[in-house]
Amino acid sequence: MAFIANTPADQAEMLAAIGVAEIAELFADIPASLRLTRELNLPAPEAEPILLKNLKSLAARNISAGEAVVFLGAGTYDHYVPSVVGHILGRSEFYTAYTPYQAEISQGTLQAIYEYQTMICNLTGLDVSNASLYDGATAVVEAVLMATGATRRCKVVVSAGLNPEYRRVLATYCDFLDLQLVVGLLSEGEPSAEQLHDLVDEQTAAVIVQYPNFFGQIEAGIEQLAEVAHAKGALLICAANPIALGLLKPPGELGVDIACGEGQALGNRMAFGGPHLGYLACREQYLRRMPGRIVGATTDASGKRGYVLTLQAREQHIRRQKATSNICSNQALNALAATVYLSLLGPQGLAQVAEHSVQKAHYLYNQLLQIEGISPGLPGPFFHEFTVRVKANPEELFSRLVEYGILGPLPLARYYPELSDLVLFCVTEQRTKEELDYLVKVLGGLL
Amino acid sequence: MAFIANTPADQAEMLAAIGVAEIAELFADIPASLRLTRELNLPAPEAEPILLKNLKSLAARNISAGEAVVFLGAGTYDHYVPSVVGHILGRSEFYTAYTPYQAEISQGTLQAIYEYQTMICNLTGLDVSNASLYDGATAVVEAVLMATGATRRCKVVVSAGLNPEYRRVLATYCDFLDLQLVVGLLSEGEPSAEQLHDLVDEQTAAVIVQYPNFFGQIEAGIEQLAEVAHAKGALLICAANPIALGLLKPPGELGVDIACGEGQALGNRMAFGGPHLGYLACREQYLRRMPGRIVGATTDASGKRGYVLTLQAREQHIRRQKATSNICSNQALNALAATVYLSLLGPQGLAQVAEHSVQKAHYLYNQLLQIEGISPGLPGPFFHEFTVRVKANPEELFSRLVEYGILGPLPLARYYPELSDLVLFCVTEQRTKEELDYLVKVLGGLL
Amino acid sequence: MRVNNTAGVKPIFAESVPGRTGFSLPALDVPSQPLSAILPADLLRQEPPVLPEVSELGVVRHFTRLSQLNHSVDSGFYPLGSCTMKYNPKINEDVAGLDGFADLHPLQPEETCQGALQVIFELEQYLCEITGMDAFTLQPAAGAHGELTGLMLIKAYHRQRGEAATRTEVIVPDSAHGTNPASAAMCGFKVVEVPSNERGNVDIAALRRVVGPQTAALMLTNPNTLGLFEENILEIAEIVHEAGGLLYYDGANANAILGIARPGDMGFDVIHLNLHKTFAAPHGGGGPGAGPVGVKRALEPFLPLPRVIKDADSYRFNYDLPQSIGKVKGFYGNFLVALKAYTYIRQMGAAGLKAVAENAVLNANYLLAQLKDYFDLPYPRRCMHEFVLSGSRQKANGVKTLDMAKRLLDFGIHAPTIYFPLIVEEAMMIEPTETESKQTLDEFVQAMRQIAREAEESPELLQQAPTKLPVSRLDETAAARNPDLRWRG
Amino acid sequence: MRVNNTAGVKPIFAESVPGRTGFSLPALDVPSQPLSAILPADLLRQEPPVLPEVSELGVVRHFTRLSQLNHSVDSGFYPLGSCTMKYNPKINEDVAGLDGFADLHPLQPEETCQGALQVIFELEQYLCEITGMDAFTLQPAAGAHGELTGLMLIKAYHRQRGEAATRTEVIVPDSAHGTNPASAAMCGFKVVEVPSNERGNVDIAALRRVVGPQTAALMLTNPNTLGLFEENILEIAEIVHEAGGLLYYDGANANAILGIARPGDMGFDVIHLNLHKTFAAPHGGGGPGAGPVGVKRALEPFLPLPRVIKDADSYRFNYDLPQSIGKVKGFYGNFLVALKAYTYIRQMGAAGLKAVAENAVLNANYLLAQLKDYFDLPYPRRCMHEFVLSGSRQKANGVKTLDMAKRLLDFGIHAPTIYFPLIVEEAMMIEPTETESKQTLDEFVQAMRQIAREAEESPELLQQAPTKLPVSRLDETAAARNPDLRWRG
Ligand SMILES: Cc1ncc(COP(=O)(O)O)c(C=O)c1O
Ligand SMILES: Cc1ncc(COP(=O)(O)O)c(C=O)c1O
Repeated sequence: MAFIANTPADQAEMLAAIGVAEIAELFADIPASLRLTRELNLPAPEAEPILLKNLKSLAARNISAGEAVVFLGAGTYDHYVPSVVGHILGRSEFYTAYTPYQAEISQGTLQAIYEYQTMICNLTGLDVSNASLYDGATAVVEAVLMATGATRRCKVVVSAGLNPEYRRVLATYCDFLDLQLVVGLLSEGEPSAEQLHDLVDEQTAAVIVQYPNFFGQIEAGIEQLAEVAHAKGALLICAANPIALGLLKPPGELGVDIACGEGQALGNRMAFGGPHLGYLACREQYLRRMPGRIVGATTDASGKRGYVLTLQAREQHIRRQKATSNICSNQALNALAATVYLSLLGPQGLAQVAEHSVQKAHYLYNQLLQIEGISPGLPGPFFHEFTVRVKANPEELFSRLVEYGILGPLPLARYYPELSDLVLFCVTEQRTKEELDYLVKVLGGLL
Repeated sequence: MAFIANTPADQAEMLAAIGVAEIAELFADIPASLRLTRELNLPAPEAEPILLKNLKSLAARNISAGEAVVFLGAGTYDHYVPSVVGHILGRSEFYTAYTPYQAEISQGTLQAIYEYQTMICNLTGLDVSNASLYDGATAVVEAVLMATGATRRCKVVVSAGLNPEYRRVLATYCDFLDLQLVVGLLSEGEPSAEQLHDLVDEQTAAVIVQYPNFFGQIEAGIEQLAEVAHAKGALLICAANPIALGLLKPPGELGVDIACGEGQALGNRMAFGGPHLGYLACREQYLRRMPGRIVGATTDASGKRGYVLTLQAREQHIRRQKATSNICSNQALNALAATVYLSLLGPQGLAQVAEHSVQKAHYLYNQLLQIEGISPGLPGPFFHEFTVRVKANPEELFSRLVEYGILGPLPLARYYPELSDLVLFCVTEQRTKEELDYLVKVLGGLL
Repeated sequence: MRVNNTAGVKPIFAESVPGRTGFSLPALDVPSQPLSAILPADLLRQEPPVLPEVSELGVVRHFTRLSQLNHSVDSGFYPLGSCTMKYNPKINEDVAGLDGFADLHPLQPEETCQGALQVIFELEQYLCEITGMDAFTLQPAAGAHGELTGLMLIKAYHRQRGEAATRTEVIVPDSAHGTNPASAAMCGFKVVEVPSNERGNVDIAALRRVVGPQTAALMLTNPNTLGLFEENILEIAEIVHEAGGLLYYDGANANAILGIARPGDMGFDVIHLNLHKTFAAPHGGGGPGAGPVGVKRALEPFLPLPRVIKDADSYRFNYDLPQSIGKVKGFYGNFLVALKAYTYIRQMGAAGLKAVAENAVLNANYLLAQLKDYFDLPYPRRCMHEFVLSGSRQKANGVKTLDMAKRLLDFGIHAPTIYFPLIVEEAMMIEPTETESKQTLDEFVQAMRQIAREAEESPELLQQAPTKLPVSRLDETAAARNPDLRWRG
Repeated sequence: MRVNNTAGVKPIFAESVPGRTGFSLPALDVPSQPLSAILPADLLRQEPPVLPEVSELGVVRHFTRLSQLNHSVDSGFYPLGSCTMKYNPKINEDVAGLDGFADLHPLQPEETCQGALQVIFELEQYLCEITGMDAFTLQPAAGAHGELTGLMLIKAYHRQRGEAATRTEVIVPDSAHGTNPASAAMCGFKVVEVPSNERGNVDIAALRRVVGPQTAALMLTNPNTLGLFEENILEIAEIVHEAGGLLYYDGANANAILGIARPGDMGFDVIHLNLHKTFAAPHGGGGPGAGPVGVKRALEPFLPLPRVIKDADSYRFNYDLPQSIGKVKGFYGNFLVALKAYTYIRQMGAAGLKAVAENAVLNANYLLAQLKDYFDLPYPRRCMHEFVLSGSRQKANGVKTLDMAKRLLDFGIHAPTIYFPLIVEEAMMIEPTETESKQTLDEFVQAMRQIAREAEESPELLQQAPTKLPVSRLDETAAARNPDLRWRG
């Protein structure tokens, strides 16, 4: 068997060394009544050549981004992943290593994380970053837990413009962790001072906004919100799109205390939703409340620079029930993808990817509005996603467009029943003018 | 620019250090009349994302083995290439290295070649192997040159059963190197003693046979041929299919002096014909006539085992016009694929791949003969290729079958005008019974 | 290759040169507008973010060199207990890299992702059969995430029965992994620790003492983190169930029992598996993992949404699950990790999985037999897929387990898990996995015996280890005292 | 990772254990017959071939470890003169790995491989434009193979003119690469060497002396292997052409002139290119390469068959070429290597290729400027993409160029090409390529200057080098004296 090294002769020698007659004896501690007396009922084993064939045909039952024109975004983005990213991730010294517990033999992973942390800090304008979390949604949850811990309060005020997928996850956690979730704010323009004061009170641990928000809007007033929140002793949490941070002011400059969110857009394939990575950065003062791994630089016995996992006293394997979080495995390889991606692009490349996405989104928006049957959706400036109102059933449209090789736009009623005639378009730098014009033509015919 | 590291600032500093004002000055030695005053007329540069898209669509204009059922062989075989092979070849320490001139910093490549040489010797039953040649055809040429050099004769007798692709290449070389090529022998059964004596004379440097031959036949009489050849002072060269050597007696045991041929079947993708690898092994006495690189084991200053390129005095960079061959770059990475492949399979795996291919070929042969319109081709035992006679125009059949997703069988008239109603089928271990039965059904309908 | 004198790899920021890049985009092919006309001017960055400016070769070389500073399964033995560092088949990587899986948007229409839905549906079924559970969710991203999800399910169950307010305690053995108490606390439970007895099992008497109407659940790893099978599992299940509590199974050690025994049959109500351990998905230097959660029928209604269901020949998502706890992660979990596990199970089949457990246990017992005379063995029993030695004997000579771990690195072997479980002094937890050969195990035995000898004869050799790696022993205390967590140039 | 004390990697045969395997096949699904019934019994093997028996992990680990013993472009600077060890873009590997290219049978119907034929057709066109030639063949597998092919074409040309019998000599400068005379000899020509003058150019007077009616061709590398542009190329072309000979261009150094000048314009009649040098295809640790040959119109009829031609919108092979020399390699050359070059050219475009030459030459001249005071410079001229230093100054102190080369390895830098060209005593031929940054060049300069210093101050350091690699200096003499060319257990 290719994956099991022992031959019958090896087994015999080893059994002799152990002093038992057969392997079954090694399982003697398992009560007899529990020992399976039948084979598991699983499909017959498939040798690699057949297995690969079968899995290729399963894959062929999906329509991948390369086979269609994708206008879906909503938190998972069809940005180009440079070839180099896959080649580096394919180095088995990275992907077949465990968490770098033994620092001296894991400097590759550790230094890469240190570089990742630096990039996340520089992008968000905040002081410290961890080594990654499961995804954008759970990163928001962890940010909330930092805030509730820091403030010892349990009310959380969330913008309706926060990705509903994140809000759903947050709702689950709040439910079980006895936190109070209030959804309100923004999404239809700037909130008034009163509205803010009504929502954010002395029980509020945190206010959460998204930047740009789920609808693609770049909301004004984050700084103002920070002031209100801080005045009430609450923290401001911002789920920011890291690609947008190539062009937009970093959350740290807007008064945000914790920036967090989904890092998929940075060099990770869409992968049907995962694995991706949650990132989280915060002001120095909250460092010891951060969940997850953190890497720090240090020196070895001879004074040479090196890296280690640090501040582990926050973590579950040391602190157990008093840990800042239960997270153990994270999304290290996805964070490596983000690190390689940002290294390739540099500041200019990132700004370009952001700008091309923005320009193309605006081109499409303008073209779409020429179509009878399409009218503006939510107001205000937007990044690379936008909403429009369609004179058609959005779900039916969604299905019809598949026939034309088009995936999207997303019917918003799925998440916002009240926005039943709105759809959400996303345009990344990958969409060509030809594709955009094609979409406009097809939609013109359908509406 | 992603592949050019110098920034304008770097360039300025470097020009200053050199003491010139601009790059153009560095080209001053090129006569002005030769300096291009226009841009090359090439397609506009394509950034990676577009480039990849375009090349994927070019690839999609081909029908690959995975999308069709392949019955083509004739020297290039659709054997399964285990996943591990690609992963090892994808390690950039292997593929971005040059020929291992500096042994101490190239032990990986050197040891792998040493292991390759050992495997080739063990497969062929011969004493020494080189590090690879360009392909099967040129390996046969090089073997002939060894023989003409060793015998100082210039007549070469070739079996008509030697792959015509090899024979064509050999013919070109013989033409320009003033060697006399005689095609005859075998292919329609064992030659008589007289026939042999007629063909092989005192001018004969070498006799070349293929094992199994181009038609898939396993010719009897190689040992007898060796005797005749040796009696006349000629060498016997055998182009053997290395997969077949998992089951068949090694050429070395049949009296062959030089075994050579195509190694593609060992873990190399079909690749539209290349890059593949030519292998070559011979009796010890011809070692110093071998073309190409050879790796030998040695020790370092502290007595530790290590590997170096050796016997370089045969080679062009030392011997120049007196070298055994002009070959410099070879097919090292393809030889590495073969080494990884054979390491994964081991003797049993190789025998299994061979046996499955043989069994499936025989199953198909028997099924085909049930079809009205198909009758036996050339006689005698065969390996995983065989000929049959079809009541149809083979070229038309070849084209028609494409519509059914079937590639092959090969019309033999392409190479043997006299065999105008014969076609050549190849069946590897990859073909399933379902595919074989499908072919039989389709052919039954067409004939 | 790494040359011994290498002065480390500079942080990539230190390799940066203004204006250099490793990437280029196609030219913008739509009419463009000034950014200030479409984006709020006051929200535009004043300064570009500080990111490295490096050529493509620069990036490739930097990360290639970094990779060369790592130990990994592919480069050497990795007997890190509890982590199941088995070989990760290459074919799994190929499958997960197919565009038809890797380039799917999670929100694309169901009819355009039937292959992916089928993988999810079938993998859940396989995991049910392997574990004896009734239903699975693939949503949790890792083991700890699975634990938290499982505890939410347990809470939901108690809520439904109106007992949530009273059942506030989760019992955790003292040998448990840190994530167990952490997850319980995170989910709002009080953690009650139960001690182990001298055989390394849960102390039944102690368990009886802490169990009661306040008990929400007992979390158990079986085999436990000592590598020992909980012999009294049936009795334990009875005790907890009788008190109205549920049994949670931490599946990190499921490699030992594949095809041999099933947590579902042992009485566990909720379990998680670590696909990145038992099912051969690589660990990625820290992740991604996947921690699917399985439940008995009674808890199925609470599973996270959506679930994949099969209608005739097609698959779809079901979001209509009124009792569901909701979502615990975006979308459907770490899909590509699940895909690797799926591929693995299809390749192994039932007989293959059983052989995994058998050989994992055989390898561990072989190592135990070869090492038990050289180190203290706190629980002198047959082990399952891993076992725990104590370094107390060596400690007496001034050599800590940490020193021995560091010395092992010099042999090109990863250290075992150390100082865990907490109940063993100077613990070394050794898990060879089934993919290692007897020859590799023998080399490890030699190294460990040599280290035992060195601990007696030349303790300073160990205290100064490692000496043959790119860096010598790193100062963790200094790192924590003066955190340097990002490059500042 | 490689640990310093690693005792080397055992030959894989030494890791073999009977019965172990790293592969499994699906069960045979057709009725099977005894092998002896279908294969000639007397030709069946008595003994299976000795091949390693290793698990999949065993194989992966073995070759992963071997890889770690290699230097490579991806891990460090590789200034190996004449070899153009530039960065190999990763996208090229991806493209060459596409099933639609890699899984094509060379004999499949033309209508099923239009994409591949288009690549061949267009690449030939691009190469014509880049070099100023009229037609190309992609069939030769490497540079040397291209030379031989080119010489066959030249012979065919002279044959057609009835001069083959008299034109029996090929002139080769003394600076030429060994493949040039070897190829000429292999093709049945007499090799006549022409010396270089004090500027490193062909000595024109000497050339005139050896040229004549017996001259079949002159083979020239330009820039030559001294890294110098042959200033009198137009005069040389005239001399040779006037004598009725042809001009052959060894394109190994074409990286220096991309988009700047073209061999076709210089008067060359036949050329080869090394796609694995100039066009960024990786060298694979020794190959595969590709050595396409380009010719002027007069020689086109002789090109190897088949050629790809375009009919309206489709491509097909043309085998109907009565004057063709025939085939020089199976099928159509190293197709996937050609595909990488195609991808590279499409990504670079005209401006990109010109920038390649400019920066390659800039980098070389920069290094030359930084090093010329530390080593002897036999030809004190501006260089092109590479240059040759002499170690004679150091030799005087007992330090050979070989010692300096070995010492360089200790810095994690590959040595330059040494002892070539033969006309420079203790030669070191340095080619940085355009993909290296000034920072890397500066590190190299530092290392070289330190070595120059060490050569004066502590020659033994160099004579004993390398000391920081997995092996110290290997005994090549012993290897050649007692050849050990295979593992015998
Ligand atoms: C026993 C045990 N439980 C839980 C976990 C947590 O799993 P994960 O790291 O996937 O969150 C681990 C991982 O180390 C473990 O060993
Ligand atoms: C100048 C020169 N000519 C010819 C060759 C031969 O090329 P190849 O190795 O591809 O056969 C080389 C390669 O080293 C070379 O440098």
